Amino acid sequence: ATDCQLRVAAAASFRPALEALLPEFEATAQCKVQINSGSSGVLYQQALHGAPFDLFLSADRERPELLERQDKIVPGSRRTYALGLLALWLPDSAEKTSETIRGWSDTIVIADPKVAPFGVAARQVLQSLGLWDGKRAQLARAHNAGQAYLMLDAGHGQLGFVAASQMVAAGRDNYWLLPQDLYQPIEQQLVVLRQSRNADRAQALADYLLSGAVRARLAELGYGRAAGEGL
Amino acid sequence: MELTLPLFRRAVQSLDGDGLSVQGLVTSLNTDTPWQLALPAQGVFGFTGPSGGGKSTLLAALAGLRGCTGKIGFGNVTWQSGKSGLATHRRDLSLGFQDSSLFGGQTVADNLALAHRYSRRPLSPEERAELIECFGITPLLRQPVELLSGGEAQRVAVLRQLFSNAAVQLYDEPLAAVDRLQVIRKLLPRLRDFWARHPALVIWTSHDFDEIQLLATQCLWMERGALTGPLPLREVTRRLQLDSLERESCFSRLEARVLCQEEGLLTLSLGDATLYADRVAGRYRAGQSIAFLLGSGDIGLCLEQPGLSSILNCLPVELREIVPLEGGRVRLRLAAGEQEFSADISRLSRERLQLREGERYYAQFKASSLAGL
Amino acid sequence: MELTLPLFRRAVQSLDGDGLSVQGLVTSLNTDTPWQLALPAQGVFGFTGPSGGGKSTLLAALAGLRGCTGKIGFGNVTWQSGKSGLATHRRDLSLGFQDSSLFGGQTVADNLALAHRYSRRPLSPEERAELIECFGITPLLRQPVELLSGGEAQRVAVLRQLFSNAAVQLYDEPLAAVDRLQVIRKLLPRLRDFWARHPALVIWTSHDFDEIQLLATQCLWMERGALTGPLPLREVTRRLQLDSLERESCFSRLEARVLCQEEGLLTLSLGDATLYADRVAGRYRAGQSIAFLLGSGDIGLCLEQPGLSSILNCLPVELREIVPLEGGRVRLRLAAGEQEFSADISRLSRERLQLREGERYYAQFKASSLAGL
Amino acid sequence: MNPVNIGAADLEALWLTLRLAAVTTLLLLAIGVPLAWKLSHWQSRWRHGVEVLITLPLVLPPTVLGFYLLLLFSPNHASGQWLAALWGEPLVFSFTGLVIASVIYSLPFMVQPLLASFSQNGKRLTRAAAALGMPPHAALLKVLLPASRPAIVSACALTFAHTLGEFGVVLMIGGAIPGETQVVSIALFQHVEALEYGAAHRLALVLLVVTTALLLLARWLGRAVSATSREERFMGVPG
Amino acid sequence: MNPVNIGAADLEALWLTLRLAAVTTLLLLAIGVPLAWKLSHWQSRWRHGVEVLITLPLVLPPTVLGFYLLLLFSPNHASGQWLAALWGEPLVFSFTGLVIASVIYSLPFMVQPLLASFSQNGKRLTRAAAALGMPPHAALLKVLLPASRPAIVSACALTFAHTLGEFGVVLMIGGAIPGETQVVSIALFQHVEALEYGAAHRLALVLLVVTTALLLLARWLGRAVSATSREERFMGVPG
Ligand SMILES: Nc1ncnc2c1ncn2[C@@H]1O[C@H](COP(=O)(O)OP(=O)(O)OP(=O)(O)O)[C@@H](O)[C@H]1O
Ligand SMILES: Nc1ncnc2c1ncn2[C@@H]1O[C@H](COP(=O)(O)OP(=O)(O)OP(=O)(O)O)[C@@H](O)[C@H]1O
Ligand SMILES: [Mg+2]
Ligand SMILES: [Mg+2]
Repeated sequence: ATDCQLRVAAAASFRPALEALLPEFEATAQCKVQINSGSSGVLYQQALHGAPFDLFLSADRERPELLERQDKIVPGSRRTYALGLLALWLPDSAEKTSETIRGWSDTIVIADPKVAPFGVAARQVLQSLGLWDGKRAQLARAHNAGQAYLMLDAGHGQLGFVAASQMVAAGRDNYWLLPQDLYQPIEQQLVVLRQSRNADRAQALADYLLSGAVRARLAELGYGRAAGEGL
Repeated sequence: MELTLPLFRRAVQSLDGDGLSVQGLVTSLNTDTPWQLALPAQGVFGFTGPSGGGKSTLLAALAGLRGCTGKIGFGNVTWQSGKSGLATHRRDLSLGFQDSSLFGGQTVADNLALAHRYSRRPLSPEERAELIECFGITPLLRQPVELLSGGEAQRVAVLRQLFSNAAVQLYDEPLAAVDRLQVIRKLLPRLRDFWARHPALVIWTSHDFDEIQLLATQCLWMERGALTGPLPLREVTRRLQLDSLERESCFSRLEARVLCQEEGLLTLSLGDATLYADRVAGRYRAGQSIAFLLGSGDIGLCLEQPGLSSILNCLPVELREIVPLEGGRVRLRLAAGEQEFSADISRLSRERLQLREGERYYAQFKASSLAGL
Repeated sequence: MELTLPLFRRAVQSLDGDGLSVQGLVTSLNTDTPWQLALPAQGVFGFTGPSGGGKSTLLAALAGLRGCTGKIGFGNVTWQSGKSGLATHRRDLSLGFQDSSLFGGQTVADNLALAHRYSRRPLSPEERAELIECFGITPLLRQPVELLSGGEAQRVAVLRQLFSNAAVQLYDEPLAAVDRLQVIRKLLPRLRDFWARHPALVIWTSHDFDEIQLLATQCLWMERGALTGPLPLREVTRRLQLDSLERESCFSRLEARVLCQEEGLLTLSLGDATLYADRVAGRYRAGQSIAFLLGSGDIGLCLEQPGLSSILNCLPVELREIVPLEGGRVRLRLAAGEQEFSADISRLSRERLQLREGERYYAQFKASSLAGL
Repeated sequence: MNPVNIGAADLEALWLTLRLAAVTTLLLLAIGVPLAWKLSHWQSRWRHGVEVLITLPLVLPPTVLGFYLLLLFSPNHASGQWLAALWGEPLVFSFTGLVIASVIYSLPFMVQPLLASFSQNGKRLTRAAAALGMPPHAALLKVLLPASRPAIVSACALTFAHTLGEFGVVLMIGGAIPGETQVVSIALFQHVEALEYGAAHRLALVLLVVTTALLLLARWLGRAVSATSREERFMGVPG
Repeated sequence: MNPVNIGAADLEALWLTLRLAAVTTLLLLAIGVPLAWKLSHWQSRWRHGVEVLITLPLVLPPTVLGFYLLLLFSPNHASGQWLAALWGEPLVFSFTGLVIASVIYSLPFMVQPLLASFSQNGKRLTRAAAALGMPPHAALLKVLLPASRPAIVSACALTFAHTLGEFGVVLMIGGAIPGETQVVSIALFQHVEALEYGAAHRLALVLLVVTTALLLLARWLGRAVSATSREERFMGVPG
């Protein structure tokens, strides 16, 4: 029915992927989906304070968990829909090894570890390599992964941590997909919100996003496979 | 049954009653000398005094536009009592500021229309048109007020106040920037006529004593925060002199009876003497008693009845007193019958004529010296 | 070798040369009647005419503050040529606006200090102090200009312009809001003295003809955008009368030679006659030639030399012309030697004395009638 | 979703933004004029305090201001329940909510210029009006406003422009629902975030052109009377 | 990372912000006063255009403005290379870069109030000054500025407040380097995002209190002369 309408709150970084995936769902489920994208932190606040979202696709797992704890979601709807993968933006000539970071004496752009999940992951990488304390002075903190990408794209830095999905979306290949043992993969979770007036459809969309076909597409788009189904 | 008036016309306040009474009015200027004033509900009063004396301050206080304490009442309405006062727009008055204060961003016509619209006693369209014409404003109606010349702005401001036609009209040096000729020949006569038709209490501030003399018979005087008045004009002239005894002439007020008035010449009798006046604006009946002013500088003194001269008036007088003035002059106090007046002559004349107090002489003055008729 | 001057003192422009010359000056007001004017480099000139005539417009155009085209030059400097002109502050002039335009947000002292600081010919500290005192500004020095009364503001504005002491000084109704007494007794004499000591070209705009007569010997006239002048004052009086023959008295200018000055009394000789003046402010040398004003209303005419009278002056005259005035009066054009002057008498006197043109009479007037000394 | 021309969603956002800015400006005019007038007359020691208070919406980062508004409007709190009951619908994520937020956020832009203008010549004009028997509201409407035309135009232009560019507050309490709460500033930001630079440049250009045209129009309508004086016409200076 | 009191990092951010706001305000004063003065005298048809141009930084969402600044400063483009060469160090991520961005962003806040004030009485005063032989710069400094004190205070207060609250631009080109580019608004936003509400509330409160105090101080310093008139003292109205 055409009167079916869903509002999805999606992390800004996931928006391009979502836009690629949705048409198929809209066609089969006969339902229009509106994307409301933004920073996960902001979306969380909004969901908490009465925003009319049906589904919340966060860029982390912390905020969905919080919503669950505050009893704002349909019980059992919290699932990991993708793994965010960290990529290292490199100069074209540079080698794709940790030595490049070690020997780098210029600015390193990262997302702010204080607020951005990709920033936390980047810190973990540096810590694993034992470089965190040594390289700290060289770090230029962008607010989030998106802005880190904009920085690098505008040339304000030649080396930096970004999301792999961004590199794929932009069709660039000057990156090194960091080994997943250097950081805790970024679990991106979704929840169906309790205040949804259309919880069935929302659940259907969630199921679609968790389906095998979609997971395969996501891998092409620069996301990792979740370690296991669900939690 | 009452007719419904348009909303913006507030009830017209009765004009009879006690007039304006000011008791113990204190502003920041006159903390030691509270102002007292009692004026009738109708009449035109001049207002003058040295620059910086406090005239504008008093007018603003009367209008409730300046912090003051004391009591002000008009008719049976209390305007101010202690620190609290009626809002300016609720007082049946209008105040024209020294700087015209036209409403910017609007045309002359807009300014006049606003005054008319909020008037308590609006004028008829004919009268408005006629006033606009008389004040020479017709060609300026569509002009933005910012572009008016100094004198034009003042004329518009006065006109605006006439359109408002309040019960109490306060004017603060309203025509100081208009050429005298226009003021004396056109504006002042028209103003006299206006207030004759629309009686009001008018306080007319000016540094031009001629202007005051042509409009008013009494005058307020403000000097260094001290208010006196209403005084007869003569008294004000005296004040203008006290400050400067050597100054010009002083005017004395004399009364006489009308014998007849022929075209341009008024014949009067004062005691046994016949007097002639040839600068006369009013119309008088035979037998009527009238007052006129005589300037002390316009009078000459002779020992004997003088021969044929264009100086028409010759009045037998008794010399009562001789007061020396600064600058080689003396002032004589003369009496014609019961009436006293002053004449100023040079010390040289006094010596030549060997004048003595108590003796009788002849006072000679021109027909044009009789002022205020 | 040249001394270095403080940066802000610009070079003093030479005062000799051709004076001010204005050729074909056109503003929005007088598109059809371009203004022509030629004035010497020194001297005081009155400037008057009906309200809205264009006086302020001319002054602003001279100062380069108003769109105009034409040619203005002063000395050997071109101020305006065609559409392009020298910036105002580069012209060696000062202009006082009709609305005083004091610098807000500052005290009176600040305002005066700025004028002094940017003066091309700064006054000495003593002279400044003396001027401030004479203008009655001393108690106001620390006052913010916003709080000044109308007359106080005008006095500060004039003082500011004196401190600036420019070669060309334009005044636009500068003392209209100051009481006449102060103007006539203190300010005008001080101004005359100032310009005697610091020669400059002064244009003094005023609606008060007395003021102009006390300062200037010549006058510019502006009426409906048409500029005439400089005219002798007599001519201006005539213009003022033409418009209103019945108007009060007119003043005539007469010249005489000083015989002696004793305390309070000045003795003059005019032709064969001796004249006395007893209201004299200035100091004069014996033998000096001086000018004074005689009001037409102050003169009486006699057939014979009158007897002893306090009217000290008696001048043999020839009656040249009799002009009837409105209101039962006539104006006589009299000649004493080469000098002409007017006297107003009543028609009755004229008939009684059977006055005829061409005959000789005696003009009688008081010692106090000689004005402007 | 990589339009060659400006997309339908962007057009919708543009239209919504203009509506929001217009409504906000009008509302603020209605609020700001009397407020500035009262303030300019207020002779109390509190006046400075209130003036600073009006400036404060500027001090908080818009997102934080939005956050506090979000808390205020939240159905989890009494305030939000009360407001929703009053209004009949929740304020978060609605056009009404956006308008309220914009009004609060842009308040200083309207009030400050008006206050400055009113303080400079308001007293003199109000006195002159009262001295002709005009009651205060008439003095404001018929005397002060016509005389303050340039200040009003300037205040409205600032308010309008600022509402157009408003971002943080709207993002917080409005989100980005196309056609309802997605204003141009958010659409533009999202284009940048999504690396759609072409769309971003185009939208920015359209926004700038439209705004410039509107602001020029406003100035032209509100130009001061004296600008058309005889003298300026004489000198060939264009009005 | 959940301080009971306001943390050292927040204090540092506060101090940085105040410095940034002060520097920006001073710079803008130096730029805005002559600019507004020139504009207020400019009798050309272009004047309206330039006035609108100055308003435009308001129209673009701050983040987008920041994005364009990012492009402008970019070493990939000639402009950025030139600027970096001129300045000797990259502008992005530096205090200098923040100052430049703030100056651009807050320009309208300084210029508009000044322009309004200068247009209202600037012409009259400048003429009066010129008519006493004062050259234009003296007229501006010694006559116009003292007379426009209230407008200047108001403009500075607006600029200062707006720079304090600035967020988007700084976020874009400054990032959040503590002590160099992390300003309060960003710290505050990060507290909110990191769900550290307590710290957010405290920091917001400190920011508001400090700003209020500063703004009140500015007003007190810049109060109009006439506020201390004899009359007001007489009526017991506090200055
Ligand atoms: N608000 C004020 N605060 C302090 N002093 C003031 C204030 N207003 C006026 N004054 C002073 O009070 C005195 C009286 O001023 P006022 O304007 O009443 O004089 P005035 O008689 O109207 O003079 P003028 O004839 O020059 O207009 C002046 O010395 C003036 O400087
Ligand atoms: N900028 C302007 N644009 C159009 N008309 C103007 C402008 N300025 C003045 N006027 C008009 O030009 C005429 C002359 O004005 P001006 O101020 O020069 O007269 P004035 O002789 O100084 O008069 P007053 O004695 O009343 O001061 C007036 O009618 C006035 O309305
Ligand atoms: Mg006064
Ligand atoms: Mg004039």
